[in-house]
Amino acid sequence: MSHNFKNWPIVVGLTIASVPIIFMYVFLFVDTVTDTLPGEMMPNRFTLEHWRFLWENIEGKASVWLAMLNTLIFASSVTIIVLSVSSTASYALSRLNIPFRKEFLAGILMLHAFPSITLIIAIFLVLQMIGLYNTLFGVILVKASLQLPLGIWIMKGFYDAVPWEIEMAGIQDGASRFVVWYRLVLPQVRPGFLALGLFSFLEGWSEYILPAILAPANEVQMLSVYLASLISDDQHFDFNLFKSVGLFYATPVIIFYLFFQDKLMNIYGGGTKG
Amino acid sequence: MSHNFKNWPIVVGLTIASVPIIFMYVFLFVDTVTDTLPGEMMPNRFTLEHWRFLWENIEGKASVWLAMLNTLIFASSVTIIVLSVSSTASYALSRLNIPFRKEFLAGILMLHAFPSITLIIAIFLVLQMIGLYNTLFGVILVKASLQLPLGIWIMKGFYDAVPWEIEMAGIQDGASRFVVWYRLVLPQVRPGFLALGLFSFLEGWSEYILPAILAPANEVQMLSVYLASLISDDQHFDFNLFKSVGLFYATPVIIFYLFFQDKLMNIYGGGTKG
Amino acid sequence: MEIVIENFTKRFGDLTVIENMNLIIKEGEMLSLLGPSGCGKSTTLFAICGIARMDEGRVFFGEKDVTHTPTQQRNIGVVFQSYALYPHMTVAQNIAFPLTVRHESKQTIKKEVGEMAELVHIEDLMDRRPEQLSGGQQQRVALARALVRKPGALLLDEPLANLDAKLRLEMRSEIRRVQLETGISAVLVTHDQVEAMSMSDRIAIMKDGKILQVARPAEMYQYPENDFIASFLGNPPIAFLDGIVSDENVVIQSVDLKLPVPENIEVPPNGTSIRLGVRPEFYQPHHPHKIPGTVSFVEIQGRENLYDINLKDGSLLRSIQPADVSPLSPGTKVDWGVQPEQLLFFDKSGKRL
Amino acid sequence: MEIVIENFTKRFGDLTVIENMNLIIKEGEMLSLLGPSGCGKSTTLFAICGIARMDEGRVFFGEKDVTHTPTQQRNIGVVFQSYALYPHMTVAQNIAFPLTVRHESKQTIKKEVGEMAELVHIEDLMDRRPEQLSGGQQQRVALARALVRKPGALLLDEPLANLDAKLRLEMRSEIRRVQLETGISAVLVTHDQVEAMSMSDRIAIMKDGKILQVARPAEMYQYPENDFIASFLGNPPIAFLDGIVSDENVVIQSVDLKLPVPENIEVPPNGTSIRLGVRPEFYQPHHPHKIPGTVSFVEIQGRENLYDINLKDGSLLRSIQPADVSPLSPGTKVDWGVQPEQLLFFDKSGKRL
Repeated sequence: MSHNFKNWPIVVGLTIASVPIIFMYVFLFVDTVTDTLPGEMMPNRFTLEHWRFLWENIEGKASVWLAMLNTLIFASSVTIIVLSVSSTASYALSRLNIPFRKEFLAGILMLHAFPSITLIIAIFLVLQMIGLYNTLFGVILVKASLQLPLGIWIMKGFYDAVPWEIEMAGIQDGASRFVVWYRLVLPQVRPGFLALGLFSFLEGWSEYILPAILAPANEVQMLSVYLASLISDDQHFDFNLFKSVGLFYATPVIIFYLFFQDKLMNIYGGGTKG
Repeated sequence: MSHNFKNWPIVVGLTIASVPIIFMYVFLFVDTVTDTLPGEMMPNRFTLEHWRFLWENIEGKASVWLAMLNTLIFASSVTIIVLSVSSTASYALSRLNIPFRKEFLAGILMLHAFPSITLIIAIFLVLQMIGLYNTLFGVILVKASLQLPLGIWIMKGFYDAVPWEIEMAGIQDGASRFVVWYRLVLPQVRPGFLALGLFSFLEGWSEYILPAILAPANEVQMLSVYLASLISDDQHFDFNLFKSVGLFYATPVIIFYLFFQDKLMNIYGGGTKG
Repeated sequence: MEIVIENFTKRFGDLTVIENMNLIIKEGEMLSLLGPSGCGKSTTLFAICGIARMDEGRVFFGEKDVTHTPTQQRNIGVVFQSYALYPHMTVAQNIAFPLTVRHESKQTIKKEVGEMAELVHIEDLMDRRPEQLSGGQQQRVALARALVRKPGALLLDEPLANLDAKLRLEMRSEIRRVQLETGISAVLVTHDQVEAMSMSDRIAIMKDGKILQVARPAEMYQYPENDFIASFLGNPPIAFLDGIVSDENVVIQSVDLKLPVPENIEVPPNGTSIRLGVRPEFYQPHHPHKIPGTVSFVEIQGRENLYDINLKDGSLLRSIQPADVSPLSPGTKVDWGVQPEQLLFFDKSGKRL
Repeated sequence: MEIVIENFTKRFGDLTVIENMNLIIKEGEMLSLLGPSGCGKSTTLFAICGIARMDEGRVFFGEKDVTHTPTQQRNIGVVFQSYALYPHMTVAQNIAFPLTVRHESKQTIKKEVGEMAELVHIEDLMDRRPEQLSGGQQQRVALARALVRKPGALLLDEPLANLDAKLRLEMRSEIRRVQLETGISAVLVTHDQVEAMSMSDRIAIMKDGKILQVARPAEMYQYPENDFIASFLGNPPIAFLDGIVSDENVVIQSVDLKLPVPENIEVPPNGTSIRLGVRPEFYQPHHPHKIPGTVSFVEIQGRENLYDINLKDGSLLRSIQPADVSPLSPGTKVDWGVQPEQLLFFDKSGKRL
């Protein structure tokens, strides 16, 4: 049908919109490996000084590698919890006649979009009371429970797309409910499972507010907090260092995306394209 | 098929999981209209003192009503921009054979999940350079562009679900491409359009980081920033006042959700249930 | 295995879908449950295999009461309308699944799967995935998977609904062949009378959750118990004329026709309303009792021509005749007739006399 | 309006879907494009209405070259396979849409929509929405919408594919009636030979992007130009036997049969391979040249019985015979025959002699 429509204006428009963003990232990278004299636009020399945080600790701060390890533990644990809970809970929600199912689903949705800032103070108090303040474990629990509603919704979409008859055929073939789920249904929601896993990991990796408020101490600090603490440190604010750390922090995400973008897109297909 | 499965354990489990949350909100509300002596658990008297911010300004801060107005303008403008751009752009993406379409869609998705904290410093500089720092207009533009990728993806899901033949029938009936879009296709993605509108509004209403960094001044302050500034004010921290403002801020969201949850659910259906 | 359904009642909420049904599927026979959609035929099927619960009544497999036996232990093979193949498994894995669930040995599985594949002629497809198969091949795989456990009975839920016309013809005889070769009792659910008539030993015709008649196909076509059955069976369908009994004759005023009541029918009292069923093969040029009309539509079917004839009161009769080099064209006046012995006589309530 | 397609070629990338096709749809006739899926029949339809671009060739509506006229200005009514009704509009609004797009006056619209509704018998449904309609009713609405602009031609893309068997029968004659009443030229795309044969004035049978034969239905059934056409038309389908010419006879060794070549066929030289097409109605008990076999499957169709007969070399012949109270059962040996004058003779390449 393409000859009913001229599409070059759209291509031009989209290109114009995307170019500045790519440009910005290129500049960001160039800035981290060069020095620029104050008041000038163009860099005047190449340097690796802004990446020194990789091999030495910055005064008053923990090692960036510890922060990276913490972030890794945080993102992985959140992913594991979200995957295991939502792959089972959403199957129940998709398939069983639970009373108040509809209300429960609505509730899940509400929780997801609830402004987290109003929740956070209550969470802060609870964590302090049960002694999980400033621990990775506490902030992992909180992040996982905030991620769960979306995870359950996404997985439910994928489960809903699995035909009812396949499960009945499994039962008919003599398999128990558990075997049906594990061997017949789960393989078919694999695209959703993988996408949700990636998504949760990236969400965990990018999280800032929760660790900033609930686990600010040096030994449990995550990369996002580490990065932000560079700004708040007014006396020694090094703008190029900040950019380098930012790039260091963002690189795994970019790589992840480039590799797994097709899997992530499954989430937006909600199972229909899975 | 329900008799193949006992579902009471699930009901019990879900109830146990939800009760604390409801409980927490009830307590939150009770706290805002009572006083509790230090060290005690139970409130001892009813008071409206914590809600005084509604009729008098708190020292050093703008009126809460001005903050509310700002939040309203912010959320509405973001909604309008997101709706108008994504309803047109995603139609083009869904229907036309644009070169690099797949790459562009992947790019959009990448933008959406990119850790915003690494972006924000660049945005900060740009806004300051073009004089939009500390203006509502600037922060609206930024929020809208960050929301757009998701909006385009969601609307594309709805457009994809409209059968190709309906458009061909419209063309066949003598209608121009524009009339086909406006009179035949748009009415069918209405559920998605409404849901995206609600979603954008609520997202705008809840946004904290962007206004906090890009528009912190009193006269453009939004409710989330207003609320957060209550904590950071170490000298006069009034915990009950904080809770009341929090509730004031959250109430419209809760009401919105209760009224429109079914429409919002359409987003997760991605058009298939629309 | 003989299957006996006794006083089966099924309700969905307030709605009673099936009321007090009794049915016996004999050892080794293929029985069709035939009826329009919503008549409860699939519900009956699912009650037999245990997917749907029975609100009242019992099911026996042979002597054994299985009313409360879980689906998994009933050992019934089911072919679902969508085939419900497991998309992530190969054909061989699909067929083997019921056996692997039972933890049979590898040799046994391989042997049984091989035998089944041979039975349904899919030896060459064993490593393919379901999406690489045509509809007919998927059907065969589903059949093999249903039969690999050597079930007591085979249930088929609209097995041909998703196939195109050519494949439907082929699979009709294939399914029947497999059923006859294995000698298994089978229940076929369908809304297509051609399928039911051509594939089964007996047909149970259903309407609104009740079984109206159980009979062999040819018998049901020739001696339908009521006008609903008469109109449901036969392609092209039967047409009806309304008349009144008058002195051993049926008078159809609208078309000025007076027909003697055949001898084998007891003549109802004068004034009784009668419905005459006229099948297209029995409204022919050379028959004696003429009913004139005008050709309104001609369907050329190659071997035969089907004529729609408008009568003067606006009602319609159909006539099917051997193909002719120059078929009549619409608008032609014809004077074709019927023979009372070939017609079906129904009373006011629809019951055949 | 007469439609002329001249040297039409269509490619998708490297794949040539249709090559150099020529076709004329005469004023007022209904022409069927019949063929298996993927033969290019829908592509041809979409080229006529302008949705698909032609890579080469031209389309004329009467005298006018419309090859480069936009779809909107061609004024062609199309009924899509899915009907493509606008789900958010009522039936009346659906039918009125082509007129409102033209900014006709309210009175005109009301009048025209009313006339159309009357033509297709949906006067009572005007305020309903598409999802409240049955398949047949949706079909009628789509037909009314396609015709309301008084288009020059009507194109139907598999219009009956989404209907069940009963409705298909009804809509077949309804569509034909509407086409005859309006006298509009129409093109019907279908893969169902029964539809094509029963609805159209002429059939153009297609395979792999080429038109094999254009003829009237009865003519095409009796005189197919090749064996593909012979096997595509006819239900139950034709069966084939392979033989060799020997002294004015065709010898089919596998079943020990020697048939004289009929007089109207020029006898090919000795040793030539010949394919014999045997239609089920021409393999009958009373025919002289016997081909013995065993009944392998009996389809009871009420009015008639269809027998599948396995010959001794494993090949299959079909025979259709009038219904009998006691049909033969599978396994019975039969000695039925054919008459050479009724058979179709094809040469090695499949061309009819």
